[in-house]
Amino acid sequence: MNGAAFIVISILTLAAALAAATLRKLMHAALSFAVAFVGIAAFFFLLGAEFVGLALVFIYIGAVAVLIVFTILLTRRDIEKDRGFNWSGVIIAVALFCGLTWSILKTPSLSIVAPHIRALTVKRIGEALMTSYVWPLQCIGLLLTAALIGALVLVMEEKR
Amino acid sequence: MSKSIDQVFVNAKQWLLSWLAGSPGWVIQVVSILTNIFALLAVFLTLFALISVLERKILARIQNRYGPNRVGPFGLFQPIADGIKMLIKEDIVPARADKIVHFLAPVLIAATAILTLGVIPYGRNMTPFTIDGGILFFFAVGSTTELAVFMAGWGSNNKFSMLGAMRAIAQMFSYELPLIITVLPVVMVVGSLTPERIVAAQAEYTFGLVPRWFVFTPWGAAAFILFFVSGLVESNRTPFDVPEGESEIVAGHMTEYSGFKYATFFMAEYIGMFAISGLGVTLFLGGWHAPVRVLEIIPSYVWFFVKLSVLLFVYIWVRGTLPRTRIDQIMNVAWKFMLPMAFTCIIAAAVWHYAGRGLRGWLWSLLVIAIVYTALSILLDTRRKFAQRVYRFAE
Amino acid sequence: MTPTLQIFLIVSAALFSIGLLAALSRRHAIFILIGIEMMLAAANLNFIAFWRFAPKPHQPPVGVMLALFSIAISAAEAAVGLAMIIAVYRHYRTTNVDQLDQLKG
Amino acid sequence: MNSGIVTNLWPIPAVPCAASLAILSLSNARRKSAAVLAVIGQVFALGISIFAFVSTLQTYSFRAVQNFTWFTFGDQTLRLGFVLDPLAAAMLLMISLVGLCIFVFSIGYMAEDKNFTRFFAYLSFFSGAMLGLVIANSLLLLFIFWELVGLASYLLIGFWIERPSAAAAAKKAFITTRIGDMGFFLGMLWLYNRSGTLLFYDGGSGCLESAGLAMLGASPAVAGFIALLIFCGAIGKSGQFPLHVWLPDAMEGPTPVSALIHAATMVAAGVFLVARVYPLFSLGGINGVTSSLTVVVWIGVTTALMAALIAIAQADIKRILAYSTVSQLGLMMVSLGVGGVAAGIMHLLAHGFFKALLFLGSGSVIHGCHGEQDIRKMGGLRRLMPVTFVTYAIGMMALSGVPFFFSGAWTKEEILHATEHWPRSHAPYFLMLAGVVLTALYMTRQIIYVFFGNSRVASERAHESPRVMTMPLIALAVCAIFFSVVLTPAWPWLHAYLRGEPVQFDLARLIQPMLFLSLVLVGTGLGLGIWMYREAGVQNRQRSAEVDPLEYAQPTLFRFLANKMWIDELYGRTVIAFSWAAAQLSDWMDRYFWDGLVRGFGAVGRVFAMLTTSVDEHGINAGVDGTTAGTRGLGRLMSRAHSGQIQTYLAALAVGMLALLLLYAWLG
Repeated sequence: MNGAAFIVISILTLAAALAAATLRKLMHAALSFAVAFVGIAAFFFLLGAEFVGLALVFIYIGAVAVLIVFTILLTRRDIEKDRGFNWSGVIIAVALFCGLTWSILKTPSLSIVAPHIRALTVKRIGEALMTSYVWPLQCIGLLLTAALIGALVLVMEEKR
Repeated sequence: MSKSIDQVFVNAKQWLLSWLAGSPGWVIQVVSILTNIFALLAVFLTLFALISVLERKILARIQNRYGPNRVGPFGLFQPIADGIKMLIKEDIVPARADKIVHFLAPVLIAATAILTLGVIPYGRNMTPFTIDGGILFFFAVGSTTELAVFMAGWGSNNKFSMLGAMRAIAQMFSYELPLIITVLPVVMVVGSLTPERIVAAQAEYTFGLVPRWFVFTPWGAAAFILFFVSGLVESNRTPFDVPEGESEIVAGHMTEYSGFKYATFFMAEYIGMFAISGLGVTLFLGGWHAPVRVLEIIPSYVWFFVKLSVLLFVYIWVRGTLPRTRIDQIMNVAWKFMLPMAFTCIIAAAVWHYAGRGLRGWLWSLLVIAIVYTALSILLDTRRKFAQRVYRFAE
Repeated sequence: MTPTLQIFLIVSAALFSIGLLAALSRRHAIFILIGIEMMLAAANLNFIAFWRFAPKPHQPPVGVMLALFSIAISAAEAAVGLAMIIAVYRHYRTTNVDQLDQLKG
Repeated sequence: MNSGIVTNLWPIPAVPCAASLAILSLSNARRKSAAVLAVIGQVFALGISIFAFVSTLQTYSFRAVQNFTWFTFGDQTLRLGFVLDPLAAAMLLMISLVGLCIFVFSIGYMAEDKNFTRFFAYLSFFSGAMLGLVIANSLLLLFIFWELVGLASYLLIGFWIERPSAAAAAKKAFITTRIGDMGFFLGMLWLYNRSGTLLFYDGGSGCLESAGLAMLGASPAVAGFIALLIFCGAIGKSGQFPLHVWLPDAMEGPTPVSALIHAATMVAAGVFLVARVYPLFSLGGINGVTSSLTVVVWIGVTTALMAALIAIAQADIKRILAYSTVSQLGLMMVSLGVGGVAAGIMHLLAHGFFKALLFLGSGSVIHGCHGEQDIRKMGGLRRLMPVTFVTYAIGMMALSGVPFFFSGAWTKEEILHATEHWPRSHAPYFLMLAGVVLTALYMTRQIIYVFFGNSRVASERAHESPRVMTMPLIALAVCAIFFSVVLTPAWPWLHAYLRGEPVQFDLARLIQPMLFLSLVLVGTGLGLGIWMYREAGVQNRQRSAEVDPLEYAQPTLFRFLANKMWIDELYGRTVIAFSWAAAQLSDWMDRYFWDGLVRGFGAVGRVFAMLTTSVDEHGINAGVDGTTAGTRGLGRLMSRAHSGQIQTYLAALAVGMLALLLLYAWLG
């Protein structure tokens, strides 16, 4: 596992994420969000889970990010108004980060390096999905169908 | 002899890398990757230049005129002239535009288009980047195009741009489903998402004559046609070029672009077309394999590019022949016809597989496709017949 | 330098906190959704990291599976959440979550 | 024995039914596809039927059975099945062949109807159910199909639903047959109670095989009752004497329906049923005479004669044929009753062909005369509709029993033979001879009225029907003639086939006394008809064209016959009046007696309710109110924290998580 790559990717991801959380213009924030997810996918690549990384890019950049920008487009009239920034949220977030970091550093069993493992091929994932995880897979299919229908019903024009 | 010609580019790269023997491993890796990237860019940018002039000439032939024939022999240097013109043109950015997004859109769209080229096997041992889930990579990166188109539309802050971008995204979303689902039967039958494995699965010949390309199975033929049409839509080509229909919305999301940025969009469109055609060749037309065993002495990459050229010619031919469709027709076809047919291809492939992949499977899967096709065409028949058009003054 | 599990977890915690920041501090409903998605991604990163660093690899790869399912669920959640934002916007002409307090006691 | 075919019999009923469903799902405008689907379904059924028929030829008395379990309750298993034997195979072939002709004919006949697709859906449905009926190997399965054909008949009689008379006729047919079916159902239950199975053939343990019959034979009286109860169903379906009233009214349906259902196939189902369960009827008899069969004979005789007499005085072309059908069915019943099962079935098959031919011919005539059905308004059609005339004449001669060339003659002769040798009485024989004369008489009358003489009101603008209608007529006429090849006494192939015996060729048997007798009888009938009706429909010095010669000669008798012997009126005065009165009484009871009782109970309840209300309001409610007030106050206090701001909630969640983290750290 490459240290240099790790540093580059984490800086990119965290910077993009911070931009997504704080940028004034909503559209820029949404695009930074997409960049942050590219970074997370890169993390997955680094960790050897290529398939999950590709799926993440596919779903988040190809679908969720586009959905978000479409929502921004459809609620456009509301965007220009200036909004306040809730500083209490920053305090809570920083406190939580400190707490988490402290507890992670405090746990010695976590300071391990990655063992060598067999490459995770798509075939293995497919076999697992079709054998041990076949029922969860069906449930996810059902959930996605329900979400599709639900989203359609929600955005349908209200009849007056 | 033929083998060494076949592997000439691979050997050349090895030879290049042998100069670096002794350097640390990551240096060799980076150089190897850079070599691949340069080779890829060189080949496809040349092809882009070539096809841009060839398209104009072919279209001209279809329309009974000459086409560009002034610059260089047969007008072959036309792209150079075009390029110079594009480069020295003024780059106009609208005052109210979102300047960052406006700038990033062409960059992103070109980058994704070029990235998709990386996973296609161009010949024996000639895949630039070998990824386990290569097909998924292709689509994952390809789907980023939609975001880039949106950025172009939004960043321009122009009604035509926004409308064009909306149209483009709507139709690309709708056709991405059939596009991916038509790939699934191939992936299912081969059992792998790796392009090389898919090409290798089509290597054999029935009776040493008919190649076992997937396009020669009923489900493969149906899937290939659906794939090709979806590919036409994905690359916004005629007859599905409503996003940039100049008679309606100027140039769609590219309205506010000029000069080199416009050229970048143009290039991305062509490279997207190459990538989709290349994937089609890989998935259905046997990749770099020769159509007859005897002809395998001709190098594999030649076969690949011959097949690619045929597909590109069909693209141009379609553009020269068919009128533009309406956006509602495009969407209707996507959801009511393409999607069910794509699912049928999956079922037909499964039937083919479980009926033993022989003649019996061939006939059964043909039956499945025929039944669904007939049922769909009966259900979707609106009974609106086209009146015979009379051209009074054309004769 | 080879990164250890701790560093991955710290990056993931940072991502989670940034997501929380977006969800807590911004007034626009879309930011809340963006924040939630980021928090979920941080959780996915944890799953993958724990799977990768497990001393004895699992068969089937449980962490990867969890991450995959979690991605699918969060995609569904994003679709419904964004549809709700649009519906709310149509009804109240606002996406400011401070003004959406009809359910107060 | 090749029993493989029997496992493949299920498509015979299934395919037309599937075609019916497919047609129903089509839109009304898709006429062509509806017709094509129906015809394809029928051709398919015909194909399998031919295949099945051929496979029964392999051995004498071929019989193959396929049984399966329908469901199990407790330790009882209800099994259904299919059977293929000469009886079923012959019926299959006749039904699918006649059905196909009629389907094709209907394409022309119904061409202008707006519910064309619905018609073909019903017709296919009927065809499927009827084909299922003949191959059923279980009385229950037979009963199911029996009711399905009843339903199809109801739907098709009332096809022109906008006509009140059609709706009434459909209702009448349905209710009248239901009376018979009630008996059938009771008989079936009783049979199940006695024998424990409803399968006909089950490798020796079916109710028609030795074991089952032995169980029933213990009490022959009960067996006779069961047989008679089942015969009730046959009476209803085949329009036998007390329940025959629905069949002539059923002619309100479209003519192809009359041809298929109410002449060739469904009404013959009663005869088929008796033939199928014949071992039950003949159980314990001496010389094949049992009391139940005697009942069958006398009911058949009554029906045959009565219907033939009524037919003479009818004016509606289809009603004449309907009464003729009733009469012929009576003849078949007589044949079965006297022991001539094969003769009866042969007549059933032959009758299927020529009666369908006659009905289709009448349909062609009606079509040509633009919907007119009154024979007194027709006349002179033989020049205008030559094909219809020739085929109709062939059908008429087959029905009358003109010897040598027409199938009806030979089968009738066989029946007369069988009747002659009935040991109990000779009366049926002589009455049947009279019936033969009457048949020839009324058919002559009809054909003279319709085709001869001069053109009258309706036939002036008549025209020949299109090819799609005449082709089935020709096909059926050819069948009616060539069917006699396998019927002659010289080479009685069908007789032998049905009885499961080898056949011998002997030309000498062709000439026998019965032949001359029937020649004389038919000649008498024809001659009488020609003599009586020579001037029918012609304007005369003495009387107008509208007056029937018989009416002129015998007005009282004619009125008696023309009004169908007042049987409908009789039923109206007795059975229907009685049920009407009973209904009135029940209504009155319901309104005043039972309703008063209920109201009384209600009043008592209301008094109690008032009492409890006062206790509830003043006693219990006060305590509850106090509790509620307390809860509400607490709730108001708590709701202060409930700001409606989701970000506040989210922050609270995060703080809670932080607190848990700290707790975890503090603990260890």
